[in-house]
Amino acid sequence: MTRSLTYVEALREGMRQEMERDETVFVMGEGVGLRGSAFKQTAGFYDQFGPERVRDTAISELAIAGAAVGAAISGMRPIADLMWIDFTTLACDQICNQAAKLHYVSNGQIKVPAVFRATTGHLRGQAAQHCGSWYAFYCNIPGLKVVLPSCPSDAKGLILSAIRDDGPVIYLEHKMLLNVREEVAEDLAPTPLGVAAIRREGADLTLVASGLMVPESLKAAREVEAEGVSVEVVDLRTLMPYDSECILRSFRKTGRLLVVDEGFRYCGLGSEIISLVIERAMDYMDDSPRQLTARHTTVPFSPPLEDCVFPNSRTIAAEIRDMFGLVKL
Amino acid sequence: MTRSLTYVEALREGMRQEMERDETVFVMGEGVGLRGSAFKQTAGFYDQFGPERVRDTAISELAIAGAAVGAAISGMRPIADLMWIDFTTLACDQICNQAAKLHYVSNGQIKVPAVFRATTGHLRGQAAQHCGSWYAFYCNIPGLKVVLPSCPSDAKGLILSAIRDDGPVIYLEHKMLLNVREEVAEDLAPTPLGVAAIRREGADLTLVASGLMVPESLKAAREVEAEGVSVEVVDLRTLMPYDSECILRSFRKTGRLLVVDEGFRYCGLGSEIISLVIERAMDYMDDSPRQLTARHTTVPFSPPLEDCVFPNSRTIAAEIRDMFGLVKL
Amino acid sequence: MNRKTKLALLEMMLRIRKTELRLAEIYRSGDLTGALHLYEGEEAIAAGVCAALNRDDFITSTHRGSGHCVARGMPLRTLIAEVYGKATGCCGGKGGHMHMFDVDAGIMGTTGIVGAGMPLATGLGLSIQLRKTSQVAVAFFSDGASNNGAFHESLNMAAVWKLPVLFVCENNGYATSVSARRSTSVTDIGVRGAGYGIPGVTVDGNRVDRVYQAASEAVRRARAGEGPTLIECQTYRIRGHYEGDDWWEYRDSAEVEEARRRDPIAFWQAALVEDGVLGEKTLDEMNARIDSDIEDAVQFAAASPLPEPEQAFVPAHPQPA
Amino acid sequence: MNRKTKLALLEMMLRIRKTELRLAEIYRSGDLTGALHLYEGEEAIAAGVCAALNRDDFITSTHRGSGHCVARGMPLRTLIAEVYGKATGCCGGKGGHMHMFDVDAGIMGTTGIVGAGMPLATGLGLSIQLRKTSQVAVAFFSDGASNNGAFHESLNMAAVWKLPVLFVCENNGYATSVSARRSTSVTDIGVRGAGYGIPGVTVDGNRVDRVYQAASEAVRRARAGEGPTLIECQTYRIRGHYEGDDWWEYRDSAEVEEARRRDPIAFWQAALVEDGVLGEKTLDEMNARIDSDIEDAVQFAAASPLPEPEQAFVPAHPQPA
Ligand SMILES: Cc1ncc(C[n+]2csc(CCOP(=O)(O)OP(=O)(O)O)c2C)c(N)n1
Ligand SMILES: Cc1ncc(C[n+]2csc(CCOP(=O)(O)OP(=O)(O)O)c2C)c(N)n1
Ligand SMILES: [Mg+2]
Ligand SMILES: [Mg+2]
Repeated sequence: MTRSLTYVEALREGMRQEMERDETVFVMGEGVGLRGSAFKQTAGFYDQFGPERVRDTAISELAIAGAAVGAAISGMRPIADLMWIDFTTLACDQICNQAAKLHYVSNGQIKVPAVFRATTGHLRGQAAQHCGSWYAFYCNIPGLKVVLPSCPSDAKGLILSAIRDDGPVIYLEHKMLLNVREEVAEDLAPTPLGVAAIRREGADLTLVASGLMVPESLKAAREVEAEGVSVEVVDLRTLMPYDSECILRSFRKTGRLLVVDEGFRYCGLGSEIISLVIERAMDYMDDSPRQLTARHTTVPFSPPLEDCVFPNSRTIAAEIRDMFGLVKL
Repeated sequence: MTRSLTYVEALREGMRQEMERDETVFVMGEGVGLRGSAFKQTAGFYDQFGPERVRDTAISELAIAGAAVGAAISGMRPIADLMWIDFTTLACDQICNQAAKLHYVSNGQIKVPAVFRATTGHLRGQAAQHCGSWYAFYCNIPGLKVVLPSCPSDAKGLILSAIRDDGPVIYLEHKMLLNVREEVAEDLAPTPLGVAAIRREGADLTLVASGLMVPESLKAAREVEAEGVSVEVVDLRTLMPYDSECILRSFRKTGRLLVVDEGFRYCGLGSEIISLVIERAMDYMDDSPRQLTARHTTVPFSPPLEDCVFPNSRTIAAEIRDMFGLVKL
Repeated sequence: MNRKTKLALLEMMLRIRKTELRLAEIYRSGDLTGALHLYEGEEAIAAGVCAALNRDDFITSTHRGSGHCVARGMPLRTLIAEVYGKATGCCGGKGGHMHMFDVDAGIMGTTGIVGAGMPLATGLGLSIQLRKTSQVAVAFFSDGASNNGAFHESLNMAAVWKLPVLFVCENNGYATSVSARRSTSVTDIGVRGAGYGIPGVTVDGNRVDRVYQAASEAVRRARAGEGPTLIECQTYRIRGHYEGDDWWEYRDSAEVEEARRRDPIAFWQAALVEDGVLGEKTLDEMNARIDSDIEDAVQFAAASPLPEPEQAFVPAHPQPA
Repeated sequence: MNRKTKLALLEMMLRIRKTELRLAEIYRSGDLTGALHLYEGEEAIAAGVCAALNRDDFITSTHRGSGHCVARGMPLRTLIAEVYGKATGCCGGKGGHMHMFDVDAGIMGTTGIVGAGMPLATGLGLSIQLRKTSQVAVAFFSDGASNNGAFHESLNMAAVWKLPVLFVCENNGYATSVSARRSTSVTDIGVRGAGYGIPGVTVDGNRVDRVYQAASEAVRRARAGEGPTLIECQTYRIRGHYEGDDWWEYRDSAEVEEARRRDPIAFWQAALVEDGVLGEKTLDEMNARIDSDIEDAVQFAAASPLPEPEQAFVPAHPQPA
């Protein structure tokens, strides 16, 4: 059965189903309990599962992450809500130095099936410390997986996989997508980790994106189609380990690459994907790969300033036109 | 006057000269005082400058970094020693969310002339939590500069610049270079930030490296020279903002690129430099750019395992031979 | 406390309250963007503490910071313009309500990272000690922040070095929806001072006289080189966590009503009337002054231009050519 | 305490001491790589605390962790082989001295990040509470770690949820070269318990009986659902921070000599002799048993193969194809 669900409802349903199915799954974080989280991600959980498995915490990011790791290595499957990826800076020691490493360094004695959730991306007026898309750091650290759904089905499908995975997974939720709606199956199969989705087939350009940049890119792709450019849109879904095969397959077909990323440029995901195709499929290249990322600045508050920072369908379309020497009609 | 100094002596001399010249400069960190730091970086400072300006701290990375920021925004020039880059995970909220942003978000009212020092790179047997080269994260964050000297002169020249700079600078010290010696001028001019150095001229390949990877690459370059490959070695010195002009100039000449990086691959510096040349100088490309980085694993303790993880002159030479279709003699 | 101070405290509380309520009104009208965390009901703390400071002292503040900014004398025009995201705001519209700076007023920033102001204030205190001035630094924070590692590390560092810092905990009972009861292991956060060998005092944060007194003593200690003080001011967050947060399963409205009855301004006003310090005329003049300042500031802010787009990249962050 | 326990405590302390000294000797011979932080002089803490635990309880440890591992019964063979980086080590040579795990012995890791074991132990306690077993979790850490945010956040969380956790602070007076006096704002770290509304006890960490007693009471509380306890055990770090750290401007050798006179093993041995519990024969047997175990382990470790290079990538970390 499918129903129309929003992204946040789909995420919530995924978590709920896993909590019903597996009693080792529990949720902890600032406000996940009585209030059901900052964006209602866990609305209703407190009543359904009780205070033991739906734990409001203090503002103690390091202990939240560390306690999740401690619980994970002893038989539980914690979901730790760190609220905004911007605040994971306070938790990242436990994520990067413990969660990521314990399985390896213990020579496989220990597993760390923990999910670290956080919202990511910009939202009007959230300004300097609430618009981070700092996943590049986590993608760099061996031992971590990072996912970012772009639609309700994946919001659900990826949380199912993240919870069931035996290693630590950083699950990111895009703040601008929370209320996007789509038909979602009640018995949806988990979205496999490490597998991208072609959201739109095309012949001329491989456009790689994730999160909010996927719908923005699709909009841009529809726009330029009328101008004769056929864009294939690859939704990464898993940022690490990303689906190199899917990207390369598409690139071998189109010979052109544009990575659209809401994160920053330097040592970011855009540079990473470009270097992938260059190192592995240069012979197929018809044109310089490009990236369109957030501009290299702290995120300003005022709307006209904020509007200059992040890619959107308009700037994406403009970039595509520029690649193909088109003039906007 | 020049004298033979080790890397750590040169760094120390740079800090000492700045502390003598400018009384707003001071040092804080775990063990910087009586003991003169883990690797004697501040040996003698406690006696010379006294406990006010040479401050032993508790193991409070977040407060060390935050107090450095607080001091920096009110007229001081702190040098905060965070010991190992691996521990900066505990301090990075203050580095990334405060130090990096305050100048911008205050609309220029505030300056943050703070230096965050940490050792980086591997050293025999330091294992999972003491071999980090996690600078890619800091390179990603707008507002930060990151430097990593490869030789004693730059150890001194870059610390002079880092201290005098009006923004936050992350100054990294490579543990394997600390005892490397070279002639260093007593009145050395600061090494400008953002300017790379050509350590060896060559016609066939642009090899970009930093820190320990520079001497390792030079060794490899000498080796393959006998086999007919002329390698130009670019020492980044500043990882952010890196010297794109120097890299591009060299690449336009050689048409080939190999980035050798001790950090991890994904969203790392290697991918970044590759994407730079691809986006900006593809017409000059004669061959697929490549990167040789640390392998994607937690760093193991045992020597034969550790030996598999990081690039060294042998693996660099092998990579170059592979690029040029050479067989090792 | 002399008459002038008494009246000044009242006027400052009123000024904060009216500014907050005016911002709430503007917010409801849809003219503002972003999250707005208001300070209604906690005015006695900002007013009481800041009255004990000098012009050149420093403060660091929180996401709920406009009250502190008003108390430190940030011009209402630049404050309100910043909330509007205007070019004339204290940060040219770059910061917004959660990131307000005014170096002239010693406001070293409101911040969006809970707890982050404490290490900064510690560093300001360190800088004061090193520069050998007689300034003090104040970190405002709330109960939620007192459970963060930043609190512990800052208090320990400030205590060891005897830094001139006031750690002012505005215990308003909640951190978003999480009551202090459910997240904070002690009832009186002041007791945590003992863990650092420093005075930890707990005062009624709705009594501006007591706050002022505690802050004055802490300032004296700080300036005398005796080190930091932890001052817990117990109060209550009357409004939602942010404007538009009307989703209140997590608390009883009875609790809020009860707290409203302990209004700090009503209390102080009554006390001053009783004292014979405050007459109707004085109060009317006070209100008129404040209302006109706020109106002026709102007009100014509303009429001010938005920043030009290219300002997004000024100041520029260092990046490769 | 019965005779058996008394002797077991002595034997365990001796076992730890002799293992540590043997490691020091091997280190000096140049056969080991990496940093080796030894535990000499602090044996009463690991022995006393672990004697109060059951086999299925958990511990997290520090960079100075081999003593805890011995006390928890990690086989000496796999322990010493790990320090040698051998394939037969408890982590196949991947971890080394600073990263030792033995899930069967409830050793959830020594760690190279100071303070990091406390959040982990809190999570182990949480898992115990959720799984409704009667286990407890112990976090060992030292004075230096008690100034880290991890301490504060962990104790607060454990206190609020009444988790079955023992926070055992081995106050050995130093964090590398930095004396507790110069970095820690209180003399008795036990007082910090009050900041979390939990018992904070300070005991002589060189008195194994007192440590055992304090730990037993804390374990009882934990198993009874009464929550965590902070136990400060005051001791002294006799050796350098790590082996080869002979660079001692930061302390007086007189201080070290004085501490050596308060040796926990000599004290307990004398007490047992006085008690009539320990005779020469028993002691000789004990020593012989330990010596032979250690010799066996060292032989085993030395003779074991190094791991094969391809083991560097096992277990594999997820990465793009
Ligand atoms: C480090 C961090 N964690 C979480 C948040 C999200 N958040 C914003 S305000 C808030 C509650 C703060 O509570 P408290 O410190 O008591 O301040 P109050 O809102 O009561 O003034 C939270 C959890 C944040 N901004 N920063
Ligand atoms: C987070 C972190 N900061 C700094 C270090 C470097 N370091 C290793 S051990 C140590 C001192 C630890 O002191 P303490 O906690 O008292 O333990 P002890 O050595 O006395 O057992 C330091 C600073 C580290 N490993 N981790
Ligand atoms: Mg609060
Ligand atoms: Mg210690």
